This record gives sequence, C-alpha cells and structure tokens, in this order.
Amino acid sequence: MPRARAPAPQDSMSITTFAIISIIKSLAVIGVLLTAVAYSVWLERKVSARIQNRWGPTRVGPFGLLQPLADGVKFIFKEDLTQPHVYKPLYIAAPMIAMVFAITSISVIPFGNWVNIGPWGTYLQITDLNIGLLVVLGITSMGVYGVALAGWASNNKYSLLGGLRASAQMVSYEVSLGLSLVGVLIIAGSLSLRNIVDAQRHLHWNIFLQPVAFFIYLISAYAETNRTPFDLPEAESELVAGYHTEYSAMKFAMFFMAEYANMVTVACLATLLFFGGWLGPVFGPPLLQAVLPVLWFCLKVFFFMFLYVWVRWTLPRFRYDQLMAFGWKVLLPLAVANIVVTALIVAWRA
Amino acid sequence: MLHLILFLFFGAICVAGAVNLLVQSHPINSALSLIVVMASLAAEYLLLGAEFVAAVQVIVYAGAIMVLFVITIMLLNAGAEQHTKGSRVAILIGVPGALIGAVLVAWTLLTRGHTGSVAMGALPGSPQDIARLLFHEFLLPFEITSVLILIAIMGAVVLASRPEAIARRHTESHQPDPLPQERQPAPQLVGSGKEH
Amino acid sequence: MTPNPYLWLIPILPLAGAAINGFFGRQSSKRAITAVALTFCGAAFAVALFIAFRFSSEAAPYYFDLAHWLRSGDFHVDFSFYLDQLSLVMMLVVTGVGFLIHIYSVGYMWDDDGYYRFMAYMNLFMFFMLTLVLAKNYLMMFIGWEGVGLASYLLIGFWFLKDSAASAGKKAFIVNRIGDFGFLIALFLMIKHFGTLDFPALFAKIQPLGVETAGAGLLTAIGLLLMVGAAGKSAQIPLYVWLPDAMEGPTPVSALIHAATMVTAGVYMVARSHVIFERAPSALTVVAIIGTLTAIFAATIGIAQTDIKKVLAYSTVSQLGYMFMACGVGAFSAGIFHLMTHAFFKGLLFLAAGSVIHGVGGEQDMRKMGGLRRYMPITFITMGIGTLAIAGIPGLAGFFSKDEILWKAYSQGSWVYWLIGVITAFITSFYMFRLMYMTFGGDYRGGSEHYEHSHNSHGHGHGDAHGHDAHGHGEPHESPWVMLAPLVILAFLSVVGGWIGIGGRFEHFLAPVFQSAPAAELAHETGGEGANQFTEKLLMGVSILAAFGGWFFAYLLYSSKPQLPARIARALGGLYEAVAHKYYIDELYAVLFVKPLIDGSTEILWHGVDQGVIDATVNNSAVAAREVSDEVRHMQSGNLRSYAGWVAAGGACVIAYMVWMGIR
Amino acid sequence: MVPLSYYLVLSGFLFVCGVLGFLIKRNIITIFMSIELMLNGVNLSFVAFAAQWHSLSGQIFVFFVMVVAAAEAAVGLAIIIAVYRTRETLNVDQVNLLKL
Repeated sequence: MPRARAPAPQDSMSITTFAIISIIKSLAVIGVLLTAVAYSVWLERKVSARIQNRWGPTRVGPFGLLQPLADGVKFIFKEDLTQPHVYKPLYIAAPMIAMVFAITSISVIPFGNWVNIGPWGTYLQITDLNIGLLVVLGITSMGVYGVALAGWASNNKYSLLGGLRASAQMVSYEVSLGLSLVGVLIIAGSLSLRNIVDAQRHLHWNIFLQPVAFFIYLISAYAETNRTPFDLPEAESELVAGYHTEYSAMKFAMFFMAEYANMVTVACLATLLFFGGWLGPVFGPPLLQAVLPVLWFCLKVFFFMFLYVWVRWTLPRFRYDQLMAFGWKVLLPLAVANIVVTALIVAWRA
Repeated sequence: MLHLILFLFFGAICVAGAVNLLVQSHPINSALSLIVVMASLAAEYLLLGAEFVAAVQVIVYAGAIMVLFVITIMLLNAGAEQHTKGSRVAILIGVPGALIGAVLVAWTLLTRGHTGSVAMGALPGSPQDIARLLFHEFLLPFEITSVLILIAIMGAVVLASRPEAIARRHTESHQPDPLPQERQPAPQLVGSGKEH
Repeated sequence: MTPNPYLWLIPILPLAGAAINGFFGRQSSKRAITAVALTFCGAAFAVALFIAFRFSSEAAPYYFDLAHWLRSGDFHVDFSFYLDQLSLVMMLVVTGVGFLIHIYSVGYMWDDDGYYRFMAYMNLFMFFMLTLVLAKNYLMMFIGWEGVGLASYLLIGFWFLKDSAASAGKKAFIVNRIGDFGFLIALFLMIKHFGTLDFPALFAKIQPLGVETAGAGLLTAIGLLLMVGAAGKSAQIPLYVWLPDAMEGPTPVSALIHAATMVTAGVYMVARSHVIFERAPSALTVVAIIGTLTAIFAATIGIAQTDIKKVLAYSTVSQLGYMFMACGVGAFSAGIFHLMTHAFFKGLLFLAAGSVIHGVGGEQDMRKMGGLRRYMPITFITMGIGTLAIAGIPGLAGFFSKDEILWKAYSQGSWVYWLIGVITAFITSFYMFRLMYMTFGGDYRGGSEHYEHSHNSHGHGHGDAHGHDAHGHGEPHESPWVMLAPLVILAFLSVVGGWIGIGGRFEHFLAPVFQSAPAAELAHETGGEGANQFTEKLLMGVSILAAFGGWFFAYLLYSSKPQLPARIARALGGLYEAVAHKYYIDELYAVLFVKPLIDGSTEILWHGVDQGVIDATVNNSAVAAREVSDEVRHMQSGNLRSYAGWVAAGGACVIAYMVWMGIR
Repeated sequence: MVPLSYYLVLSGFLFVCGVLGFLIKRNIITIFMSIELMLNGVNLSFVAFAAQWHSLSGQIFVFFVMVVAAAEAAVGLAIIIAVYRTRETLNVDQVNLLKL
C-alpha cells in the first residue's frame, strides 16, 4: 500500500526484489538505530559525567565504549520480577508497545539521498510516503500508550501518577508540536519528508525561515520524549521512578531503549525539518559523494543528541502545573501566531 | 488479489477487535481493542487510497481521543464491570433488534447491493486535494465545526472543573479527595488487584 | 336620485349619545346624562326637520353612500342611506315621537338607579330604528331590524332583577327570532335570484315581472317570508304573544317601542316591499287576512283586560292589524297614514297611562283606580283626546286614518274586511272608553292596600320607588310638567295629525313611492266616481255609528250600571273566561312548542347528545390516555440501556420497512 | 478488486458491534467507546462510498465526523467524571434516577 513517489526504479523492479531490498534496508536501519540508541546512552553517561566533572564509564573497553554491551548483557540476565498485584497482560504488553512504536517511527525517516547499488538504485529510506510526516506523528502519538498502560498496569500509585502525567503531558504537547510543523509544511508544500528536505536546498534551511517554529518544536519534542526539563513522569524526587517503578530487567530496558529511540527519531525529524536533512557540501569521488550526505545527516543528529544531554544537565525540572500552563498558554498561542504569520507571508509572496 | 488479502487481513483484525471490545469485562481492555480496530481501519483507509484520512484517523482517533478514554479510565480507576441485571429490555428487545437489522442490511448488500467493486488505492485522497475541497466547498462547515470544538472545550472544562462546594461536601463525607492524582488508597490497590 | 350628505347624521347622532352615556354614564351626574341623551336625540330630530323642509318630491328620492361594507364578486352591500316620501314620514315620526318620549322619560325614570342605562338604551334604540327606516338596502334594514329587537330586549328586561321582566324580554327576543328567520330566508332568496339587496336596483329588477296569478311563485314565497318577519316584529297572529308581556318594561319603553315605532317596523317593511307584494296577490291576501284576524282577535281580548297597560297593548296589536289589513288590500299609503296617526295617539295613551300609574304610585290594575279625573286633570284631558282619537270620533286623527283604511278595505278588498273592521272599531271604542271610565270615572278605589299590592304584583314596584315614598298610602297626584308637556304636544298632534289626510293629500304625497302598482290595482280607483262618493259617505257614517255605539255601551256598563258587567260575565261564562285568559293562547303555545322544545332539549340534546356523546368522548379519551400511559410509562425506566434497546428495535423496524420497500 | 459491499458489510458489522456494546455493557465508559465504534463504522462506509463514486466529499465527511467525535469525547468524558463524582459509580444500571 505504500505508494512510491519516485517513478522509475521501484516500478521497474519486480515485487520480490522490492521486498528483498526493503527487508535488507529495514534490518540495516534497525541495527543502526539500536546501536545508536545504545551509544547515545553511553554518550549521555559520558557527557553528564563530564558536566559533573566525573569520568563516567571507563572500565569496559576503551573509554568504556563497550559499556552498553555490558549493560545489555546485565539486563538480559537480571531476574525479571513481576509483582503479584499487577495487571499482567498489560504489564507485559506496555514495554513492548512503547518499544515497537518507538522503533517503527524510524521507518519513514530518510537519512540519505538516492544511491545506486549495482544494478538497482534506492533511496536511503525504508519507505517514502507522501504523508511521511503524518505517519511519524501518528506513531509517536501511539507511543503514549506504552507509558500510560505501564503506569496503570503496575497498579502502584507512583506508577499511575507517572503514567497519568506522561499521557496528559504528551497529549497536550503533541498539539503545539504538530502546529509548529505546519509552518514548515506551508513553506515546503508537502508532507513528504524528502520533499521537505529538497525544499531546503541552497541553505534555505527552515531554521532560518522558521526560527520560532523550530524552538517550539524543540521544546515540545523534549516534552514528548519526557526529557528534562519535562521529565515529570519519572521525576525521581517525587515518584520513585514514575511509570516504570515496578519494572525491572529487560522490560525496564525496553522502556529505556524506547525513550532513546524516540530521542533519535525526534532528532532526525528536527534535522530533516529545520536543518536541511542530509544536505551539505558534497564533493569527491562517487563513493564519497554517496557517503557524505549520510555523514552530514549523522552529524546533525548527533548535535541534537548532544543538545539533549546538555539541556538535561543544565535546566531544572518544571512543576506540573507550570508545565501544563506553559504548554497551553504559551506554546500553543505562539505556534498559532507563527502559522498565521507564515501563511500571510507565503500568500503575499505568491 | 493482494488487495483482497490485505482487506481480509485487516478486516479480520477489525472484527476481532470489535468482538473483543464486547467480550472484555474491563474497560481498559475494551479501550485497547478499540484502538486496534481504529488502527486497522486506518489500514483499510489506506487500501482505499484515503491516506490522509488514515493518518488523521491514527493521530486524532487512536492518538488523542482514545488517550482521553484511557486517562479517564485511569483517573476513575474503573474496575471490571459488575454484571447487574438493570435492563431486560436491552437484552430481550434491543439485541435481537440490532441483530435483525444487521442481518437484513448484510443480506441486502450481499444479494442485492448493485455496488461495483473498488481497486486498491481507488481514490487517492492526497492532502492537497483534501485541503482544496475542505477550504473551498466545505469552508463554512469547517468553520462551524471549529466553533463547535471551541464550545466543546469550554463545556468540558466547566463540567469537569469541581466547584469548591462539591469539594467540601466530598471531603466531609469521607469521599476521595478532590485532586484525582491522589485518589488511589492502598485497599483499593488490593481490591483492584482482586478484580483482575 | 340626489345625494344628501346629511342623511347619515340622523342615525349616527343617537348612537353617539348612546356611546357616551353607555361608557361614561355610570360616573356622570344625572343632569349630564339627561343633557347628553336629549341633546343627541334632539339633534337627530332637528336634522330630520331640516331635511324635511328642504325635501322636494322632484328631487326625491335622496340617498347617501357612507362606506363600503360587503364586496364579494358582483354582489355588494354598502352602508348607504335612502330617503323617499315613505322613509321621510317614518323618520319624522320616529325622531319626533322619540324625542318627546325621551323628554317624558326624564321625569318618569329620574329616580331609577339605572337611569344612565335607560337613556343609553333609548338612544341606542333610536339609532337602530333610524337605521332601519333610512336603510338603502335590505341588509342595512336587517341591521336596524335586529338592533331594535336587541334594544327592545334590553329595555323590556330593564328591571332584570324582576323575574317576570327578564323572562318577558327573553320571550320577546325569541319570538322575534322566529320572525327574523323568515326575513333572513327572504333575503337569501333575493340575493340568489336578483343578486342585489339595494332597493332601487332590486325593485328595478322586479318591476318588469308580471303578477303571479297562479299564487305559487318566487315573489309569493319572498312575500310570505317577509310577512313572517313582519308578523314577528309587529306582533301579528300567530307571533303577537310577546307584545303583552313586553309591558313589563317601563312605560316610556312601551310607548316608544311597543306602540309608536318599533312594532310598526313590520308595516313599514311590507310597505317598503310593496313592489314584491303587488306582484304576489296571494301573499297580499295572506297579509290582509292575518291583519284582519289580528285586529278583531286582539280587540276582543282587550275587552276583558283589567291591567291598564295590557289593554293598551292589545289595542296596539289590533291597530297594527288594521295597518296590515290596509297593506293587504294594497292601500299601503292608508296603512302608513294610520301608522302615523297611531303613533301619535297610541304614544299619547301610553304616556298618559304611565302618568296615571306614576300618579297612583305604581298601580296598574284599573279596578283599583277611578275618580282620578279630580287628581290629575291634565292627564285626564290628554288621555281623553287620545281615546277619542283612537275610537275614531270624527275630527280627530284616528277617524281619518281608520276611515281611510275601512274604505280601502271595502273598495279594494272585500266587504268582509270592511265588516270585521267596523266591528273591531266598535269594540275598540268600547274598551277604550271602558278604560277611561274605570280609570277616571267614579270614585277612587285605590285606598291603602294598593301599597303592598303594587309591591308583590306590579312592574313599577321599584321603577317608581319615589311614587311610594313621596305619598305613603297613595294620595294620587298630577305628574310633573316634564311629563305633561309631551302629553299635551302629542294630544295636539292626535287632533290635527289626521287633517293632512283630508282629500287624500297624504296619499298623493306618498303616491310617487307606491305608483309602481301593476295595472290590475289601479282599476279600482277609477271605477265610477259618483257611486263611490255615495258609498264612501255611507260607510263613513256606519263607522262613526260604531264608534259612538262603543262609547255608549261603555258608558252604560261602566258608568251608569256598574254591576252589569259582572252579570254579563257570569252569563257568558266560559266565553268570558276564555277572553279573560286571552283564549289560552299562551298556554296553547306552551303545550305545543315550548314544552316539547324544553323536554327535547333536556332529554335528547343535553342528556343524550351532550352528556352521552360529546362529554363521553372527551372523558373516555382522557381515561384511555391515562390507562395507556399507566402501562407505557414503565418504558420510562430511567435506564439508559433500555432506551437504547427501544431505539435499536425501532431502527430494526425502519430498516426492515426500507428493505421491504426496496425488494418489493 | 474487492466488491464495495465487503467494505459496507464490514462497516455494518462494526456499527452493530457498537450497538450491541451499547446494549450489553454496563460501564459508561465502555458504552461511550461503543459509540465511537459506531462512528468508525460509519466512517468506513463514507470512505468506501467516496471510492465508489470517485468524489472526495466522502472523505471530507470523515473529518467532520472525527471533529464531532472529538468534541463529543471531550464533553462526554467530562460528564462521566461529573457523574462519577456524584453517583460514585460507573454502572449505568445504577444511574437511573431519570424516571417516574
């Protein structure tokens, strides 16, 4: 059902090759993503340590580079506790839901340009929908259920409060996030991420055209991913660990990975929407030309990941009512105003 | 062929979710099954080519409305429903009536429905086309629905906001405290634990 | 046809007076009320005189269209007035006599609580009567017709606290309804066949039609129906029964409405419709016969009455019979002539009787009067003049008109009419002089006990309250001049009123109205002048003899040998009883019509239809609704799912219906 | 190619499931969800007809239905919360004061 937008290639190749290539791409992307997740954890620990003037993980491997592996192993072999009074089905389902949606949302993210591999050529992207952005939004919005259900199913007041906070917060910030993107969409005139990126050629990055939208997006994205300063769902000082208080071992790891996967997705989106995606100076031999865009892309995403950590250890946490008031009374009107202004300008230009 | 297979696949998921909604005794399960139905309906929309509708279906319905339901269920800590015999009418008259109506409609559609058949992605409802239609032909209804939404928001706020008088009465009569976050006493934990 | 812009003032002025008095009379003083009533009524009279002086037979008839009323298709009826010689006479009589009687009633009703009501009603009556007289079409006439009926109802039942008065008013109204029914149907027939009700247009349409010799015909039907209406209004057989009872009303009312003006409306209407009657001989014959019979019949009843007003009432009925007789033989002008003179002397007689009653403190029974000649001379003289006039003593008004009628009856009708007319004249003079002797002759028989008597039995018990208080046990006294002045004027008129008829001047004056008679009629007039001269003189002598004979017998029985009447009564026995009880006509009607009507209404309509059908329907439907809802309300269980169940079932029904319609 | 009637039957089935849920469920929230289920069934038929007649109006209607559903959900859930506060129950069989 995904309708390919680029005419020639997929039409020419048979359904089987299409399936094979898709599978290969998916596996590759998921592998890369998980690795990225693991190492963003490592990155976070390192950077936070540095910010707090510590060393951070150093033992496992050089610079503790193997630390994530060790963590994974530890999670796998830890005992998986299941409290007696939890509502089992959802208690088990919740982390999976969170994980699945977090990973799925990467599927429409283009991280590179058109490449030719031998006889076939393909986009560096699992699927290209012409409503890609909407799909990302939809899937991330579905991600709420993981948190909410976890909080509810573990039948623990801290968890419940965490879940409630998470769901309420995500729902309310989803609004301003979506609205902040409208300005970009108006300029690009398309919902396909690839078109949006193409619209930013020659350094017409949306960060310059839509600064307000960018900041709105960034803030609401942090809220969406429950990151500081909006990490009230797992505010240690108030609710032991929020919605995953009762979780342990692999289930907990899934939440963990889901969170970081979401971060990656958001960073990718920010890159694509505001920083021109893979666009950048391209030169050199064809191989290099094929690799460079991906490199630019990764660099930009890395910057955002770093920004996440940086912000986390810089800003204090909101109070819940402040959070809500900020979301509804500041971000939302701002986003609407941004839309109006953008629309007026575009209409006047045309 | 592929179309039919996909249709049957997601249709089956739909049916399963709908039936599950009925048989499940706990509202949270019903809510989840409803979410499943909606998601697979989005897939059906994609099959019909209405991709924008599908996306909005997921975002609005599954992502927003159902979240509201789930939040409410969590707020009110709704346990499994007790099977009270409140209404004989609903069972003795309503259910047969509904079934009869369903059978009649299905029979009419399958035997006498002179409707054609649709191809995969029959009507590409691309965002541009939708927008053009929505903001030209259907502009007035669009604005009216926006007003409707505004009114609905106000109504929801008014209804759900708790006047202080009610709050005091509840606290006096040992009702749960006004703030919903804090209403989850331990005995209820055990109680709700028994429910499952 | 010349327009006359003043015509409409004549009816409107009394209406204005009635409105003012009716709305503001309760608060305002009696002087103000008197001023208003007399002013407007007098103004109407003045305008009438003004128009009369400028009246010229060449210009006649005058007309004035006030406003449109009904317009449907080519049928239209307007508020328009019409004045020719006939209506001129009527107008003058009504306004003049009416004005005098207004003055009279000021004195007569002064002490009554409902003084303002009385004056308002009187003015209202004047308005309707003048509308009736001056109407240009039958529908306007009908308005006046009904209006005077209403006014008479209000005034007969003026003392509505008295049961007899109230019922008398109802009786008059109902009996009049019967007549009006005929009148209405006549109107419908006219509309249906001639498409108009305007006198000129209608008569112009009827003129070319020939005489309906065979008897049965459209004009005959219309004529007979009109006669029914006339009989109702003018108290002719068989509808005369209401008039004697109408004497329950105040005496001025009896004088104005039930003697001078309203009751003559029937005569006027017949005369106005002469074009129709002349072409319907059989209808005309019916009119003549009814008139003649009524005349003799009422006269005989009048003999035995002891109530002074009842006597006058029956005399009125019989005189009206004269007029109808005249109309019946085609002598319309004679009928109108007698109408005018009768208005004078009968009004006079009633007013005088009122003065008498007033003087003796509300007594109406002649047996308790007598010898009043000494107490109230002026009343005696004037009433004497009136008696002479009605009796037909030569030289007075009544003589000329009555003689005219008798002559016409003989010359144009048959000798039977003439004979009965003469006998009636004899009886008339007899009972009138009997009245005079019993009232004024002999010694006063009233005495002390008339006091409570007047209380328990007679109408003016509180109408003349002052009559009691002023002079404890009734020392009879003369009435004040405000009452006597009209008497004098009317007495004068009763004397000279007839002279305008000498040499047929009155007839010639009215001739242009009645000249449309078909050839058949005119033959009589110009038949052998010489012979007619002789016979006319001869018949005149006979009628004079009859008049004096009546006087003589009255003198014999009630002055010289007062014990004789009782013996005669005993001798006659049953016959006297019958006469005294008015031939039991009222009882007869009660048995024939009233009782069946009441019983039928009670049993069939009330208990049967109303309670059995209508009420039962309503009540049972209400009960049914309650029963049903008692069952159905259990659907209102307040349970959401039950409601949903009903909705689902209903939806299934709708779907099933649609599917069925689809596959059918 | 799939016969349109299949889609219609599916939507009808969803609708009837909603009706049945309304009829047999006692929990207000579940009943409310059944209403949403009905709306979804209707939406499917809208889209299917849009594909049948090749006019996007059908899809536009879906949006309006969604808007109405959203408003309805907001108000309805608020009402449910109010009801729960006063009646202390979510069982419709016990919320039946509206009767004689």
